[in-house]
Amino acid sequence: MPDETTAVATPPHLQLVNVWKRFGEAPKQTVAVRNVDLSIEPGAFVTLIGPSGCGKSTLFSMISGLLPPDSDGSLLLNGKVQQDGALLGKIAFMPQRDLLFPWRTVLDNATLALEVEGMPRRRARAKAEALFPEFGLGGFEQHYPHQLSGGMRQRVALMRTFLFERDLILLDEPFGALDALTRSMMQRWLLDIWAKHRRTVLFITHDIDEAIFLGDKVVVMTARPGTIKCEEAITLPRPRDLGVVTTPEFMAVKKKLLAVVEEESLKTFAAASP
Amino acid sequence: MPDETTAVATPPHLQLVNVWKRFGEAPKQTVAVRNVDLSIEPGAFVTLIGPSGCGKSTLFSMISGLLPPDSDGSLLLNGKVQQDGALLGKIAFMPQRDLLFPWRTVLDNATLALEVEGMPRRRARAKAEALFPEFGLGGFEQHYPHQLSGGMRQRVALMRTFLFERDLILLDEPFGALDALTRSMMQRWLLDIWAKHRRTVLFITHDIDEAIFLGDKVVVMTARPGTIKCEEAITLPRPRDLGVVTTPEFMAVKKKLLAVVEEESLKTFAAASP
Amino acid sequence: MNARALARSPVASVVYVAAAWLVLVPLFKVQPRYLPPLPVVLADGLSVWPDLVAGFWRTLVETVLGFLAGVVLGVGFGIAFSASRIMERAFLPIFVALQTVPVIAFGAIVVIWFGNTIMAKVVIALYLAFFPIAVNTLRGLELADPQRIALMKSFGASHLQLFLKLALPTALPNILIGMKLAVALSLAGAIVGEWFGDTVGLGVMLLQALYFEQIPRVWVLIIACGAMGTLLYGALVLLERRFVWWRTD
Amino acid sequence: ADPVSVRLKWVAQAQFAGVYVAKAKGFYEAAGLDMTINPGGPNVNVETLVASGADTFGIASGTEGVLYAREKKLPLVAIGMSQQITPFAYVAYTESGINSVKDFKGKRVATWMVGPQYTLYSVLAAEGLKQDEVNIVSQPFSMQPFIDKQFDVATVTLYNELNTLKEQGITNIKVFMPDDSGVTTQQDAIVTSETMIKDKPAEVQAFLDATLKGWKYAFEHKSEAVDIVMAAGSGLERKHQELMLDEIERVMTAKAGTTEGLGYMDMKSIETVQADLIKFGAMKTPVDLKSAFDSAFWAKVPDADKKM
Amino acid sequence: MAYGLRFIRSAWPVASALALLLLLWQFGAAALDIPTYILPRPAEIFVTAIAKWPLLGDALTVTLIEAVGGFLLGAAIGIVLAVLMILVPPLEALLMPIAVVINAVPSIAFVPLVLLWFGLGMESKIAIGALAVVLVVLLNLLAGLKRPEADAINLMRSFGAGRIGILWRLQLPAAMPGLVTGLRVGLARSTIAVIVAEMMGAYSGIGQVIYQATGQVDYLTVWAAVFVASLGSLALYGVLVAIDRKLVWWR
Ligand SMILES: Nc1ncnc2c1ncn2[C@@H]1O[C@H](COP(=O)(O)OP(=O)(O)OP(=O)(O)O)[C@@H](O)[C@H]1O
Ligand SMILES: Nc1ncnc2c1ncn2[C@@H]1O[C@H](COP(=O)(O)OP(=O)(O)OP(=O)(O)O)[C@@H](O)[C@H]1O
Ligand SMILES: Cc1ncc(C[n+]2csc(CCO)c2C)c(N)n1
Ligand SMILES: [Mg+2]
Ligand SMILES: [Mg+2]
Repeated sequence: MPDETTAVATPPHLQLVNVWKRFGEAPKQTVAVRNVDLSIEPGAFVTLIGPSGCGKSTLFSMISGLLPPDSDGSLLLNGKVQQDGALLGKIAFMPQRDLLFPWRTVLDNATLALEVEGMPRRRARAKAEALFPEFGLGGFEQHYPHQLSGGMRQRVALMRTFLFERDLILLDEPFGALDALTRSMMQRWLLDIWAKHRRTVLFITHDIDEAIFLGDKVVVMTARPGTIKCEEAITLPRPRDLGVVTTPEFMAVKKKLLAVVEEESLKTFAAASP
Repeated sequence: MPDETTAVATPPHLQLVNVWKRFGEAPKQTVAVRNVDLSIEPGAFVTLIGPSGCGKSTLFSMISGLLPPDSDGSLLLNGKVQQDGALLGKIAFMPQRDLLFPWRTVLDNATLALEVEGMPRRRARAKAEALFPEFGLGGFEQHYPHQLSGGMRQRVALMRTFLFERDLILLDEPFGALDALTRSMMQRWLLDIWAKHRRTVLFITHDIDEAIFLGDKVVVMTARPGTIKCEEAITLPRPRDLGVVTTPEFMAVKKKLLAVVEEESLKTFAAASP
Repeated sequence: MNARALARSPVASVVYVAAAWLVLVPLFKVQPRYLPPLPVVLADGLSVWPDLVAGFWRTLVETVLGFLAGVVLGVGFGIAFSASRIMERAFLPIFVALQTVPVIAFGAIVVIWFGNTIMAKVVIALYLAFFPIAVNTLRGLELADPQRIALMKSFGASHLQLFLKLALPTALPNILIGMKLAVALSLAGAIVGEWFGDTVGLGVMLLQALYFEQIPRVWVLIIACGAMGTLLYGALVLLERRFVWWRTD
Repeated sequence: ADPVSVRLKWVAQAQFAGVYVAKAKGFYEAAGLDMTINPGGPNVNVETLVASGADTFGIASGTEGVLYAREKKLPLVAIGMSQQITPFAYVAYTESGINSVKDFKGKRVATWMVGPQYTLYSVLAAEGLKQDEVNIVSQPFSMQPFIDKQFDVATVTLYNELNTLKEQGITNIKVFMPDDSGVTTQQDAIVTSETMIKDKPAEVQAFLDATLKGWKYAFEHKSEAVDIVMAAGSGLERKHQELMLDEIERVMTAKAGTTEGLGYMDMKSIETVQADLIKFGAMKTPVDLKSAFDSAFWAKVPDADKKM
Repeated sequence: MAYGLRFIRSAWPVASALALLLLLWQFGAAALDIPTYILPRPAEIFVTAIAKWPLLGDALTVTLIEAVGGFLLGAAIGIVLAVLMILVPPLEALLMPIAVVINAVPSIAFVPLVLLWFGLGMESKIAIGALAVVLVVLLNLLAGLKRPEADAINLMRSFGAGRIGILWRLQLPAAMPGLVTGLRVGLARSTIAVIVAEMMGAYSGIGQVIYQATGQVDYLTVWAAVFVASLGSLALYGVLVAIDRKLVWWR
């Protein structure tokens, strides 16, 4: 597969070739990610699902450059092999836990990435303030994280990621703590942004509906040690609205994916050892 | 309404009368919960939904005795008014953040509540170990929390709550970080347990399907300042299986609740002030 | 790879310093009274080797006893302070003030009470050691996450359980910092304690070296004190690596 | 026998050779004393420890120290004085142009501000200088500031600092002795408490007998005495101790030390010192010298034990 | 006015505890008939402190200047070292053992050397005060800087933050409580180190007063000096606590 890159005119935005990740030493070793091959085209919206603990977050850590993949495989960005850590600062990454800083106000948490980039504080704040109503956080600019609800914290983390404008965005269950409607509002808002800017998005979710509704392609991972079980292209027309959920195409894809995921999830519960 | 309590034979398991919670001082005050009246019958499975930040977790903190309600209202357990903190130790409470202790292994995190109760460590461990496969955590007994995925941590927190056997169980988005199938397995497992032991369950979720599938009654909260918007009794026959989701009754309830929740969620995004 | 690890080990730093001392002192012709050449210092150390060994052991015993007593007392006060704000407000400032009272001021009383016994040294080592432990224990206990406290309370945890299962593990990393500071102070306490009329110990030798202006001997004793302090510190680090590896978030 | 102890004013060294010898040669034991020798140090105050009963006997600072203690109501009694001439002296570099105490005028003169400063004041007064004509500063334990010429004049003890200077190769110095200006302050007082004198005079007598006998033996067997001292202290330098013992012998056997015997108390010099201390404001009221300095025990020490 | 009230509210526990201890001491000493030369009574000490105020006040000024100077210098060095060690990990491996060795040697052992190197004036006291502070601050700050969990550091890295960015925006704020603890302990240590150094050689200062008075069996003056020094360091501590409130504001 690596030789593909030389053949095509525009290389995939992101390419994973035989990526592995093992934790710990031999007798107590956990293989988190195994033999992952994946290509993501520029501007694509790819969603990733898989059973809990299958290695999705680990995969993201490797893509964002935080965790070196084991030496077996490699990671390519725009066709170029990336050395350890080379991807830091090139990808907007939202981790699964919100990781807000307790000593910063909500506003200053949101501008964190901008500050790191060197934007003057004044400008960063102005830029962030404009987004607060859109994220349903109007009026909470000067609160501290411990004064927010779980869902509100998650929205602050998402805002922080969005203010860090990068071509490739990794979102790890960004809507996990949101109620159905806030969630669907955020989904539509995300699709709007994406349609406007055409950034490449990789999106982890545990909600199959969400995965289908948002994605150009749904990637399903197997139970741990996680690898790619299958990829499903979603051809539903865009722009999509909530009604799409009840269309027969949607139902068909959902059924298919449900079956695959169920098979994998059950493995987790078959008295497994790490 | 308080006079009801004297009239009925068996009082409600839990009753909230004009419960309020305000944070901070006058000019920057956030009213989190406002005028909540709620009765929960013994053995009922009540689910609670509402927009993000509407005060659900705050309500739980008050019920579990961690946060005193403002002096306007009162909290009754089995018909008896509960003074501040009197409920501590009487209710099994699972908070929204997993709050695992980093210095304890997964197994020892699970047995925490049992240890607090004074159960000998050996017995507590034996009891917990038996549950690990059921929770899809087999083989992870001796891992530490930082070695787990988000969903696995949540399952440990849930296990910890379940081992603390109390008549009233409060679960704050217990399945928020689980993939669809793990989630549905855990749901069915929860219903089984509940059917067997008939404990009273109060369950926060942001998933309307989940709320309907599990509940005897779905309580919907308004946007902040949160109060009860409406209560919807769910008369779907039990035991329920996944198929119930496609029945017309289910669909009808869902439609109704969606409309209500949507109305409230939108309020959050109308340039609000705290 | 192993060579690299060795090059970064604590032993290596000591070797670097020794090498620098060996080379730089003759190179810059540093006057011996500012810093004598290393071989001179080593030779002087060898010339009093038996006394040095005997002194080392005696001082080590005093230090360890005083340190352990300081840990007990310091952790005890740290706990009392965190349990009661009034206690903290009332007594912590007094302890701070006590830190300024030179041992010399009450040394006479200590000697009158304990004579030339090992207890006199232990009491003085304890007096110096307990303060950093108390402050760090207090700070560590305050770090316990309110939400975790709430969780424990919801399980009906008693104050004791809250303390043992949550507050103490949260505070342990900080307590260890306090202990690492205190171990050096209890060594200082033992040394000064020996100045109140003892006959054996590094402190006695140090006093004599100071009085007789034997600069190489002063350096011998500085090295001996440093070695003992580092030994004790290293033991604490091992303890920490083994038992207190977590971070409190 | 009751256990008793003697507290020294400093760490083990030849300054106290007599005490160590008396112990090592069994003189104390023979006198029925179960003796422990407790060394001192910069933080230890012999007067307090002996007055409080923590130690039975002591080799305390000297004339001034005993006077201060009595003025502060410490029940302390001197029963002998080790050093017969002032053991302090003043040193200046030969090239400094200071040829007599009179030349201290306008110079930076360092001395120990723990008592010996009054000896300096007396010397200055005896030479007709006023205190404020001289810039007097506190001298640390170290001679280094003097070596670095931070002071023009420094104070030394004849038995220690002077030797230290010599050992460091500093020979271009002049030494000014207080006794040459007619100022004598005896040092290293042998003390005990009023209680002991009242309750156990026999033990006090035994102690003084054995101690002076120890000194006599030490001066007669210097090499053995140094051996005994070396064994008592850790890491001492033999050469330095030998020099110290020589000097100590000189100041202990000077003047009445030979004519009257070791440990003689020179009441006249004591009276002068007290008068000077009152003059300089160091003491407010004179103390009863008869009860502070009790020569009765010394008088009963057999000549064989105290006369060289 | 509001500030005065707050001060009174936070000061009354110390004041009453202090009063209680002093009363206990005063009457305990009287009851046990402890002579003045062993342990004077607080009232006598107080009277002496006032009577000798011209002397003690001057000495205290000198000592406090040296203590604060040493404290500031030591804290600055400690902070810079901790930051350097975090930025350049090999430096930590190299310097930490040396720092530990130096810290293990009682400051008193360095006093003669420092007097030799820096003379009898203020410089040597400031140096010894700084030495007493450096490691406390270094150790506490370093531990604080290492407190943030790997996930939070990773987040910053994913934003492209370098070591400095992570240090400034994540590690330093997280280390504030640790730093403050270090400063608290360090302040007490610098004061005592300065006093001890003054005892062993100085032209003025509380340590000299104590040293000279001890030599003259004048325990009342010794204790009066100790008392005045403690009040002085208590005042410094008060300032530090106020700073602490500003540095760790988010709790
Ligand atoms: N530091 C670590 N040490 C050991 N094992 C680890 C570590 N980090 C992750 N793992 C293991 O790797 C596996 C995959 O974890 P990961 O967080 O990637 O799962 P996930 O797919 O994101 O799950 P979830 O949906 O529950 O968040 C898990 O089994 C976990 O136990
Ligand atoms: N300590 C606090 N101080 C100030 N405001 C607070 C505090 N705790 C909660 N709040 C506010 O109370 C409101 C309700 O919070 P709560 O956590 O109960 O929401 P929730 O319904 O659980 O939301 P989610 O579904 O997002 O978890 C929020 O607006 C929050 O900002
Ligand atoms: C800090 C200090 N003070 C005094 C002396 C000198 N000294 C030693 S013993 C003694 C008492 C009189 O015999 C004196 C003054 C010193 N070396 N260092
Ligand atoms: Mg994950
Ligand atoms: Mg919540």
